[in-house]
Amino acid sequence: MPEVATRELTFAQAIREALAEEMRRDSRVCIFGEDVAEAGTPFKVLSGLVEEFGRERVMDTPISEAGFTGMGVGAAMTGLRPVVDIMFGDFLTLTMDQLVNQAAKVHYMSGGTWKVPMVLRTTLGATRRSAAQHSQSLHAWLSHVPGLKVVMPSTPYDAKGLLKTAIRDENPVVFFEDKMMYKQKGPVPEEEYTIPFGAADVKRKGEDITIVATSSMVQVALGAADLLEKIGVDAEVIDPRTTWPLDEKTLIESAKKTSRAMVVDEGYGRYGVTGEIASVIAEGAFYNLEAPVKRMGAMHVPIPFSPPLEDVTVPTEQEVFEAARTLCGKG
Amino acid sequence: MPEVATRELTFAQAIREALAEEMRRDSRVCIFGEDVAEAGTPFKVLSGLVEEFGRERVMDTPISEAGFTGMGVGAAMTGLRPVVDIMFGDFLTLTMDQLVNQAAKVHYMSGGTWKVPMVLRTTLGATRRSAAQHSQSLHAWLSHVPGLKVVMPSTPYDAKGLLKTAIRDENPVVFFEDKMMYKQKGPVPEEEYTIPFGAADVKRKGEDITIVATSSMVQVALGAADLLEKIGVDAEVIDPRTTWPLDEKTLIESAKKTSRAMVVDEGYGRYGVTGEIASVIAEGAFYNLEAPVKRMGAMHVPIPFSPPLEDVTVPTEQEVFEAARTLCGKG
Amino acid sequence: MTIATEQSKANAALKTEQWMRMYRRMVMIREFEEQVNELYTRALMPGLAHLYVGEEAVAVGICEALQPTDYITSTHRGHGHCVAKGASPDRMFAELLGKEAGYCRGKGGSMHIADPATGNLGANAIVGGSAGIATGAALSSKRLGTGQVAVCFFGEGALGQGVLYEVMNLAALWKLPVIYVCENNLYTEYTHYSETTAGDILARGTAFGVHAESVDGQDVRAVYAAAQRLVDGARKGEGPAFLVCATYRYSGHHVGDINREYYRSKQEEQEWKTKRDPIKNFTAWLIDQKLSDASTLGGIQSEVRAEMKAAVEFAITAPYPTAEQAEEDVYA
Amino acid sequence: MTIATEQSKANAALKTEQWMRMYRRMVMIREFEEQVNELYTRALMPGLAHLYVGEEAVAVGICEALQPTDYITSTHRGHGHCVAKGASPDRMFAELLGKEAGYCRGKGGSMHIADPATGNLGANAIVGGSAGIATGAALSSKRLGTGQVAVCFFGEGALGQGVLYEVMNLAALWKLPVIYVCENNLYTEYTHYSETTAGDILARGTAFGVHAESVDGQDVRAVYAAAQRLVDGARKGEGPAFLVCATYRYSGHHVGDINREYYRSKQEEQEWKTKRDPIKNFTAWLIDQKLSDASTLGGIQSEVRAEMKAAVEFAITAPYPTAEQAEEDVYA
Ligand SMILES: Cc1ncc(C[n+]2csc(CCOP(=O)(O)OP(=O)(O)O)c2C)c(N)n1
Ligand SMILES: Cc1ncc(C[n+]2csc(CCOP(=O)(O)OP(=O)(O)O)c2C)c(N)n1
Ligand SMILES: [Mg+2]
Ligand SMILES: [Mg+2]
Repeated sequence: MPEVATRELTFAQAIREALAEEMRRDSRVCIFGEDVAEAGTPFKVLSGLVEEFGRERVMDTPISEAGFTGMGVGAAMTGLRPVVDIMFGDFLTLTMDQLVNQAAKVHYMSGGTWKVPMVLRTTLGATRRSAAQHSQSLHAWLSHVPGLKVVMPSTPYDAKGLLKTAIRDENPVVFFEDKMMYKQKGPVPEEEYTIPFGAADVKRKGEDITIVATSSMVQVALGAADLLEKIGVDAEVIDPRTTWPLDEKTLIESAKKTSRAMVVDEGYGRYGVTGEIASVIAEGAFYNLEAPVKRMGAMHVPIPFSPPLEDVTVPTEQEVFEAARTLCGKG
Repeated sequence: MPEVATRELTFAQAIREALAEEMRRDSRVCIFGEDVAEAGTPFKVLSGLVEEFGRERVMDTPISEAGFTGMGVGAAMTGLRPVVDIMFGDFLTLTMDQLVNQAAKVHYMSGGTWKVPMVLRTTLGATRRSAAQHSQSLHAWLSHVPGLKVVMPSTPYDAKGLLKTAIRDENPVVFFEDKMMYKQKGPVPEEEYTIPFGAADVKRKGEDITIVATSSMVQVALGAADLLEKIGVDAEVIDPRTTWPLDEKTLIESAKKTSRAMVVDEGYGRYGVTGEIASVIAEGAFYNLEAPVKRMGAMHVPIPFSPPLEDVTVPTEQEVFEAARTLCGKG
Repeated sequence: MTIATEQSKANAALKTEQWMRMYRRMVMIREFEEQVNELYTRALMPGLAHLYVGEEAVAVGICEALQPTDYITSTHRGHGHCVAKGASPDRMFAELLGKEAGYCRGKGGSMHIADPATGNLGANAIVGGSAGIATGAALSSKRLGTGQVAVCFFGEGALGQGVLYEVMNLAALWKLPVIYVCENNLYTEYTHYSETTAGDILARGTAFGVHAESVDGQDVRAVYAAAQRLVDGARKGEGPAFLVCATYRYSGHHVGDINREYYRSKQEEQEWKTKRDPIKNFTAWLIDQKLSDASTLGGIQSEVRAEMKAAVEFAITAPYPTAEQAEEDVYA
Repeated sequence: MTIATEQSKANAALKTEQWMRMYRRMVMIREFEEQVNELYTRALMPGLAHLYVGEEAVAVGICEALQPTDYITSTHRGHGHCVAKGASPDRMFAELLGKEAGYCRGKGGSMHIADPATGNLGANAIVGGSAGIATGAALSSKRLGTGQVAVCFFGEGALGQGVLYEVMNLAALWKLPVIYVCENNLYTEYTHYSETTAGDILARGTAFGVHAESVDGQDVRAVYAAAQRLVDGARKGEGPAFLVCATYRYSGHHVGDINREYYRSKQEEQEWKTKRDPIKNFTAWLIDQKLSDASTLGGIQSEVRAEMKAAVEFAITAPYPTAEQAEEDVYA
């Protein structure tokens, strides 16, 4: 992080500030989605925006995820810079045609003539006691789709800088916010800044093991790193920040250095993000690895409601710690 | 394959025979989708079924993929065994909510009380000059979702046996057919048979390298194996047949034996099936592998229309051959 | 006394019994929700819940017209539908608290209660998400010749979801026995429905070939009468229907939605509560018609309250599932 | 001669010019498709194509009412829309053959022709897939105050897709300048629309607050008149409209759909071709009104045919893109 004057903001405040700044900067930026105006979304992330920018730029929609996402595509092609709000990541299921068959492909199919500078903001993450249809982390699907960019901030600082970059990007960007993180605080510079896509961030330097973690799992990994330190294991924690573009180099170089790697992501462990990143590392650092790359993701079950069940479906600090310890032969 | 009387059937005929047999066996089995009745689908896979089973059991629907997939879920819960037809795999985008938030989760969310014995048949595969919205292979998405089973036959024999198993399964099953394979012929027993899920099939035994290939890529891998034989490399070609459940054991044992492995799949190479399978092998056979597991999937671009462009987006025999040769240090 | 009079007397008794059952069910729903709110304020409930208070006449009026084997699908605001279809409160509370004794072994929670024994195909937390399921159940009924009817409950917010029109069209084409019951409580979360709903709601049924009508959702007798007619028609093979019920939720969108003035006035809430309360008005009618009296009805209320308290107690003391159960029930 | 007469004479000349332009455009579409079919039969075209023959009056009548800067979205059966909006045939043919000179550098093919220069947001191979895009373009127009109108072309098959109703509702709520043009050619692939469409088509607009009307899609003057009125209204801020055009495709669903008897009779095809051909009938009218004569019109036809042949030649000899281009244009 650059050495500048900072304040503590929550994750939600950082998002809001990014939106407000971009809306002031560029009158084409507008927001639409369900209960985004006066309600400011159920998570209150957008509170205050409609008061500043008016209902012409912060627009409540009906419960029509496919419809208004499609409108986002058309609006983006024709001069607006829409930020589409999909309340829960689980509802991406309803927007897949618009996102994947339309937004992601327009530029390519038109031979590069039309562009879709649209941002779709949505959430991920479990442990909110919301059960199987309000707890999924479906970013792997979008990362699989050429034409989309996929952003997964893990701190208020990253959230703000990455969202500003997303809004300025000429392509459709899917921006995932961990809903359990909205109240988490962190330093954010007073001055304007942006963060480039495809640049992983080393959240903690270390020599003994590389832990790649995304979004909600970054704090978990950092917590595990603290526990590891106590048993003399110096973990490096890396946050790719964008799953696409993916900063393969930073991940591979770290794994080469430490010779051991884990990947922790809140999406399902199977056919998801951990498989891709583990493969990239296993291939790129093959001759340096002392042990197989360890993957940890959500348990391969729909997320259950009951707290004692839900809690075992998502990787925890303790589990990451133990897996890392085993990987380092200290278990 | 068991030693019994066989005939040569096309892939399409094998599918049709499986459906006809199951519909005769169980009057609850019914089919619905667009142009499935008299037209027998644009691929003519279902020709003749409406004549035998009538319009009560082979039902033409409007162009409402989400709607009739949802109806499949409800019908399956309440006593029918629907086989839902989604013409092109690209249209899965429209059914994701019904498949993922409903079909896949009903059994779990209801604590095991309701079941969804539904089959969704659809297609995958490029090189048909159909451009970006009619050429995708999106099976990775479904493989990522707990509660679904995902089947990817590569021969008429497998297609028939696996489809019969799918129809008898008590869970939602997504069944992917490579549309370029419908006219391919192969031996199919006269006698009834089924093929269990989660049992990989060794399509070719070999000692020097393991090539895991799915669906459309199995023939490509077998072709590459023939080329490899000519340069003295004895390739083992394994077809997992179902990506979920996945027969990890067979894949890992083969890789342990050969010490080299490749994964070839027509889905996008990024965040897809190859990442998962490569990770499973890299982890399971870590101490036996002489080289990193090589992955080959579709190029990370929307599928282009123009033949010389489209042809380079999908792995070919020659490319698989060359990659395998390099992996074996013979390149 | 002629046989005819005897018959009509018996009918009247039966009818009274039915009114009293409907009364009890409405009170059950209200008391149930009362307890839910308390569980929330006492921080005993994981997550949130969407209360059905104020809308009791809809669920009860509709379900009274159904057979136990008939199907329903429900919503995020689903407790009322479950109770009206005959679910038992103790297992419902257990589910809300994530206990193993719950209807879904704790896996579903408030928004996913399902119960094959009462034909409840499940509540759904995707707005409009159960339209396909209900229509598919009607398809089964028709193909298997079982005579069952399926009722799809949804809030007027679901009118925004295209899938609803896709399946209405199909239900009309295939003449399926399904009733789409729209609970128009005026709000979708924090937005008045007039801001999200253009055109004419009833026409959204008829445009797709589905017979449509509206009813005062606060009048349980009117809802029941309409439901009976439509359910009978569907059972006879006349095809689907769309019933729009004008109603109101007294509480917030969910238990945590306390400050509501930015989207609706206290006065509006007050008016519905005082003038259009479904239980109050039904009580007055029962007494007016001499079908019951204040003390009997009060007695029922106390009984139900005690029953609910006991059910909550049961749920609170019931054990959680064990962690290993997380991996069960993924596949049948 | 008074000034008024002079004015009206000038107007008449202008009007005649316009009719002739519409005639030429219709002929262009027909001749274009003729060539497409030939390319297919000569095995020169990769993949398939969906011919617009028989429906020319719809695209031409609508697009005549549009400004070059107005937007359209198109379908899998999109050649007619592109030509009517002003695309040049040589680059269209090049696209159909996958050549670099094509509108999409060969990446889109028949089903994805797009062209910013003529406001063509692109054809779409997902049935109903462009409804959101067109409506979003109308949102841009309204917010940016550009006065542009967006036209969303789709076949009646798209009436099965829920997303259409989602965006119609939004367009009505936000009073967006978008015209939904339904080309009802009676068939969705191989199924008559009556088997897939319940209720009333026009009501599917009005139910969502969208003004709806229907027109004879074989009569280019009627289509143009309706389009002019609706486009004007939209441009003035009166909100969206839904126009259903009764039309017919002469050929198969795609070039390979040759044996069609199992879903429609030769007699039906013959009747449309002889009695309701849009070009034939418009030709007769032009001659009858003395706005043109047979030889002039025949001359245009020959001219257009030669133009199309030259365009095909251009496309056939144009180079393919190089393999490396496959990786270009994924991101802007
Ligand atoms: C597809 C989808 N979009 C958004 C939501 C979030 N959400 C939950 S309830 C609700 C409002 C529903 O309003 P309505 O259908 O009128 O039901 P009510 O709450 O009034 O009973 C919304 C937007 C959701 N659950 N599902
Ligand atoms: C979502 C979707 N479902 C199915 C198809 C396959 N398909 C292509 S064209 C077509 C029929 C379309 O009929 P209609 O909209 O009436 O247009 P027409 O072909 O008659 O011009 C179908 C089903 C598709 N392209 N997209
Ligand atoms: Mg409501
Ligand atoms: Mg049509």
